[in-house]
Amino acid sequence: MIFGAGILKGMLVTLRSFVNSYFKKPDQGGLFTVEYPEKRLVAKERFRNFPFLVYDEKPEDPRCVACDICAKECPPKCITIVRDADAEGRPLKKPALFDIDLSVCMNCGICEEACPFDAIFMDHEFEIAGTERHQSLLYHKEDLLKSNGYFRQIRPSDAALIDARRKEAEDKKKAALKPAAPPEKKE
Amino acid sequence: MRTEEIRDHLQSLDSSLRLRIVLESLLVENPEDLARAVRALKSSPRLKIDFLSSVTAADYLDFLETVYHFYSVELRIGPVVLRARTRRDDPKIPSLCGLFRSAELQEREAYDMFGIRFEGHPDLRRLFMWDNFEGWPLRKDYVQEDSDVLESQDLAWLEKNSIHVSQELKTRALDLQARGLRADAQRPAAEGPANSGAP
Amino acid sequence: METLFIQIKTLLVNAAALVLPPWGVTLSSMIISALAILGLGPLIMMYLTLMERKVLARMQNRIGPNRAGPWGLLQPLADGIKMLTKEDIRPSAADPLLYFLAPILIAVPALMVFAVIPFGKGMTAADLNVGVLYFVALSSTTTLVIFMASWGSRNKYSVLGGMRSVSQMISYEVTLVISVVPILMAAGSLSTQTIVESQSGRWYAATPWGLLSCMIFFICGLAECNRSPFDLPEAESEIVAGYHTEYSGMRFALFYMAEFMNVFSICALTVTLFLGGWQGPLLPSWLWFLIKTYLLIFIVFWFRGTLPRLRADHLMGLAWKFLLPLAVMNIPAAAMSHFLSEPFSTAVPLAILMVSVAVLSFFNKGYAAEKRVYHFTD
Amino acid sequence: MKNKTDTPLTEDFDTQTLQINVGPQHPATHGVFRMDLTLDGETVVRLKPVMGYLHRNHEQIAENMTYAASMPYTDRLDYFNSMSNNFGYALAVEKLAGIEVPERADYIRVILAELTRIVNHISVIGFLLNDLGAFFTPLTYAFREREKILDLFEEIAGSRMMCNYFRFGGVKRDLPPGLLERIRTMMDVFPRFLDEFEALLTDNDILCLRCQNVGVLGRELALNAGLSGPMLRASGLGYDIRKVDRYSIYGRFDFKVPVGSKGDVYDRYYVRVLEMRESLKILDQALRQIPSSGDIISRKAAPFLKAPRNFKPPVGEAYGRVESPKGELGFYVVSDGSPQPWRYHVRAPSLINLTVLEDLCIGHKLADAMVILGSIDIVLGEVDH
Amino acid sequence: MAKKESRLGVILAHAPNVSAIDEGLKSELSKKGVVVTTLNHLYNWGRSSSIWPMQFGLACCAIEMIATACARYDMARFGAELFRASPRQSDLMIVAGTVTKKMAPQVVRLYNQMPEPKYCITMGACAIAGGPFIDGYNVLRGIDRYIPVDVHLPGCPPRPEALLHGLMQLQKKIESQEIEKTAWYQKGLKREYPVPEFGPRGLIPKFNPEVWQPRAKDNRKERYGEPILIGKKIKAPDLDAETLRRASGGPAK
Repeated sequence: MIFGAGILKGMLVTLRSFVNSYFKKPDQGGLFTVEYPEKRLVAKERFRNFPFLVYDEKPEDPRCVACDICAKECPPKCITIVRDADAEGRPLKKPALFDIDLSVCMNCGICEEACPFDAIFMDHEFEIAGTERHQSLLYHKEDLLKSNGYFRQIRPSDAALIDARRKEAEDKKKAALKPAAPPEKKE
Repeated sequence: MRTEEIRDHLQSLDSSLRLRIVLESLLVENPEDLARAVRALKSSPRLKIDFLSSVTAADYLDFLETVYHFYSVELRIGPVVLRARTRRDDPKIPSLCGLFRSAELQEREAYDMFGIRFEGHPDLRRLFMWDNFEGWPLRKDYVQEDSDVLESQDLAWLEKNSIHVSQELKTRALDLQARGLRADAQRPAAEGPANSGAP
Repeated sequence: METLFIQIKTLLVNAAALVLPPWGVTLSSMIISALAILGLGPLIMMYLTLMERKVLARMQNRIGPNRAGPWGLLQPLADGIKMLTKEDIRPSAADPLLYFLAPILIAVPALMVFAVIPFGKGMTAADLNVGVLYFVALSSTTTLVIFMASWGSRNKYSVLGGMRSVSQMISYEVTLVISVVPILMAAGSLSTQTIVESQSGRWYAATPWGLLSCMIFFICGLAECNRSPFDLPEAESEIVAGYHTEYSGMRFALFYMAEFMNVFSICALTVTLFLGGWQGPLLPSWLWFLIKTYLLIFIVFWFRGTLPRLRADHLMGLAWKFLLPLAVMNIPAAAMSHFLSEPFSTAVPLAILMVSVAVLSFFNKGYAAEKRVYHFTD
Repeated sequence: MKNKTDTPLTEDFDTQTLQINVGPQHPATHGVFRMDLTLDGETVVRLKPVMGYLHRNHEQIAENMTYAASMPYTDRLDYFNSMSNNFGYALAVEKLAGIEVPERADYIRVILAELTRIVNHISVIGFLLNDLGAFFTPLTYAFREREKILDLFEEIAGSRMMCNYFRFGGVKRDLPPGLLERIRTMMDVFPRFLDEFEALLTDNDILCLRCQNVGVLGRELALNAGLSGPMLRASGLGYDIRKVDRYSIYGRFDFKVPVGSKGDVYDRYYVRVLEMRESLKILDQALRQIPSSGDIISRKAAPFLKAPRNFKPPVGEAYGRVESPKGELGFYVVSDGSPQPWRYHVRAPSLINLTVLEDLCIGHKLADAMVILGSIDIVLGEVDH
Repeated sequence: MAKKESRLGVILAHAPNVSAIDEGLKSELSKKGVVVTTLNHLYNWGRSSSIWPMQFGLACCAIEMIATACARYDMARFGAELFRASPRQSDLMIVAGTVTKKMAPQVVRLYNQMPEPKYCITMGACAIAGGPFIDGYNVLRGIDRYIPVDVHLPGCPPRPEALLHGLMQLQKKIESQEIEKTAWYQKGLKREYPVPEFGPRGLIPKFNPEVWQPRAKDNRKERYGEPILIGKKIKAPDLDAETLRRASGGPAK
């Protein structure tokens, strides 16, 4: 028979799901929808969208030392870094220009992996749709810099690890510096 | 089976085949013999090759090369790798379509990307690019266009559709035309992306 | 409550009688009914779209439209505004006359069939004595219009859709008509109002032949109004949007509207013919009618939410090789039940029908699903 | 229902064939695939696939990048199963550079690859039903389950679809704590869902009518045309690279390879359902066997995690293949000793599975052509690379 | 009220041609124009809460688009789940995925086939600017070279929530429009965009200068040129020599 048991069985499934959507909880077959602008899914800690730069105290003092490694490793080459220089033209260990072209970035997270200074991380922010692309999607240093506190907030366990590591390194450095006690180092 | 054994086995089946071992593969020295070599593989009772997995080509600057990966599904042997080399200026390789249908699309792909003509292929057209596309994009000397600079044919087209073009773009296009150049993609600047290529 | 709408109408007609001559009163009575239908049709359509979207959403574990107005109730209005303000494109290759006429012509019969639907006790706009025939006749014109639309748009997908629709509708038309015959025989009338009244004791769907008739009628009705699983003429995954591929804006909205009005009228007629129409205890008659109709409409949406589409040749096979002979066999079965007394009046038709189903199933074995055995290797 | 080829009416009437163009924008072509169809009535008499509408120059781009930088691009090949693609590429490069993979990393890889297989098969069935005309319901159910697995992926790798998680010699990071339990919970629920899904579909008469004996593919043709994966297995050949090559640690698991008998659309559908159940078995074993700690990347390759630019495999070539959910996914890499591969080629199962499309469709109705295409399971990113 | 109604009549009659409404009348209207505002509001509300996208996916992002329409994110809540297969019935084109040069003419054609008012969202980096595939010879660097785009939605691929956010941005944009000023009711406005043709190396023209102009300063290009190195490597690997070396057990290079 053509309209046989199989069809009825299938129709029961959809009917059950129709009824459940009114009476059951999401994990038991009820409505599965998360009503986005009002409710949100809990962000996963490792979620990566676009990169941002971390600074410790002041935005003028980012962790980034403009070493250009991330720019070189970036698969689609969406990062542009220009190293800052002091008044006499000697290069400083910080970026004068740090641009990320979000219209090219592929969210791969390789910059974060490659960065030896824990300066660049992947952000959770995804609401960046705009009506224009040439300006608003080219993120400059100012748009990218975010505090370590923010980083701790979005990725608590990673931040704890990194902070501990940095502290250890700093302590070591201090310990190494102390015996020699050199006067202020140049640069 | 090791590559040497396969070579000896094949040569015992068809003594006129000239095969040379390159890495773990067998180079068919005369590309004309390719189909014969494959037929020998197919008919060999010890190998029973019945599955052509991958057909691809590569550009080695002095010559073009096609690489074939064969398997035997029945005996679970593989891969048996064959390769054949051909001249760069007039690349010709016999097609394997008659023996393995799986070569159909892959040979078209290799033709599209490298311009190798597979002789005997029933429908050798470009697979991915459009028909009047020029050049073989995966060859190492392919130069692509600079897509931000208009050229004279673009100007003509825009004029035909009565689209306004700013003077700056126009002068640039006409300048290129006057110098007889195409708007090629820029080579990396002096500093270059740090991947500086082979020594 | 029972006579709410009738009273309103009487009130209006009486008011008209104060100022108008007798023929004017008749005319105004007709106009009032017509206006009610004209208002009702689009309203029904608009809320059916919302209902469909909501029901499907719920079946798919979603919420469905809920941002336009409370619970999304204004969604159809938003769609309407948008449709009205959309650009009206006429493809340059299209046949202007056919292209322009089709959407209008498709809406007309869809609205006109509402005239014979008994919405409640004494609530038929025009209680024609050939009501059922009128319905069948009008709904079959849709075929022509759809073909006009498809031919007029000069689009290959449209033509394919139009062809499918013609073949499908013609085959199902025959079966549809024949499946109604037993009811007409039992009721002895073509008037919808009479048919409903004759079911005061027992619904026709409660008899074996009536149930079968009802199922055949409903299935054919689905095929008539191109609903899933018979939505071949507009099969999205095959021929883009079928006959209305080239229509945009309000013209498309008219097709859309006609489809939903057809769904409503098919369900309404199924209720009228087989499910006792407006008959029911306690609640007012029109409410009963609406409840039954909307339950059937829910089933239509339920089908859409569950079933894949049939293929053209299966569709024809189903109609000609199975439903049609069955509908024909149903006529003698119904006659038997008329001439025999209990318990034979139930048993004999039942036996006839079961035998015919068995025989037909045997001849249509090819349509049955194969049982497959899968083995595993290492 | 046997597909009787109707005697053509062409002899008596002056009829014409109708040439239609399906795609590149068409709801049933799964992206931007195009079919050049000639119809006699509604029967397909000629079908020419046209592709390249998503030719994104994957190979050219990969030849200009470091080996590691291609990894995120492989995600975008077959964008349903980024993990399997990663797996194939990682295998090829590991072969090229002679890198071993630590045990825990191998288990993680297998777990993720099998999860990907489930994601892929469930979505494919959803899309197939969409082609059959079911209005999104099976697809929505499939995507509901897919979301649950994608949540796991996001937790592990940071992205829902483009995981970029495998590295040469291991994986990028260790699993977050508690993840294995969550996979376990998912696995406990999934069979119930699969039963429900099957109740909706497997016995559905319309589905059987539409799928059985449609697009029958014989063993010989399937083998000769280089088909692989569920397509090949539905045609009756139990060839599964996981069993044949026993790559990674697949040799350690006890699982079976489901084989179809007829090679029609229905078999292709059902083989996928069965494969999902087998994947669950592998997952179950892997979750029980996985070492609770250990390296996740080999010592030899660990330094390159931070500096992909220094990764220079020796001159040579390698061909790594895996059983991706679509079939045999192979990566052919030639190294010239520099950080970028000299030649990088993808043996895309979707592309090669399309070889037989015309053979399968001829003589069937237009509606069947869409279903057959749906059952082949192509992803345009991979077809066109 | 009667007066206002007649005003409404005037406005409707002239709405297609904005120039017919002079500034004075406009300011007068804005003072009195309750009806106009309501009409505007209604018009915008209707359009923004019933955006029917075209069922049109190009690549990876299309899967996220489908995910957005499915249960977890449910685009239907915004009245936007009716994916129409025919461009004639859709309002919104979501360019979800890489637009290749081979595909670009079709995309432009599809956009032309849509009836006004129509909108375009570029979803994902590839559709915006070519994204990760920007250097490919067959990849179009952004669909906005040929057609105007309303909302750019970066990400690779953007999360489904991001698409919903993009949709809300579009709704905001629609709600800020005024019926008298909307482009599609103005006379003589070109809203049909010429379809590019295939040339020997790419599309002709490379872009439509009326819609798009190259960036004045392109850091990426200045810094890296076109990071495509084909042709830069000058020495091919010598597999024969490598074979010999391996056979003889010689040292690796």
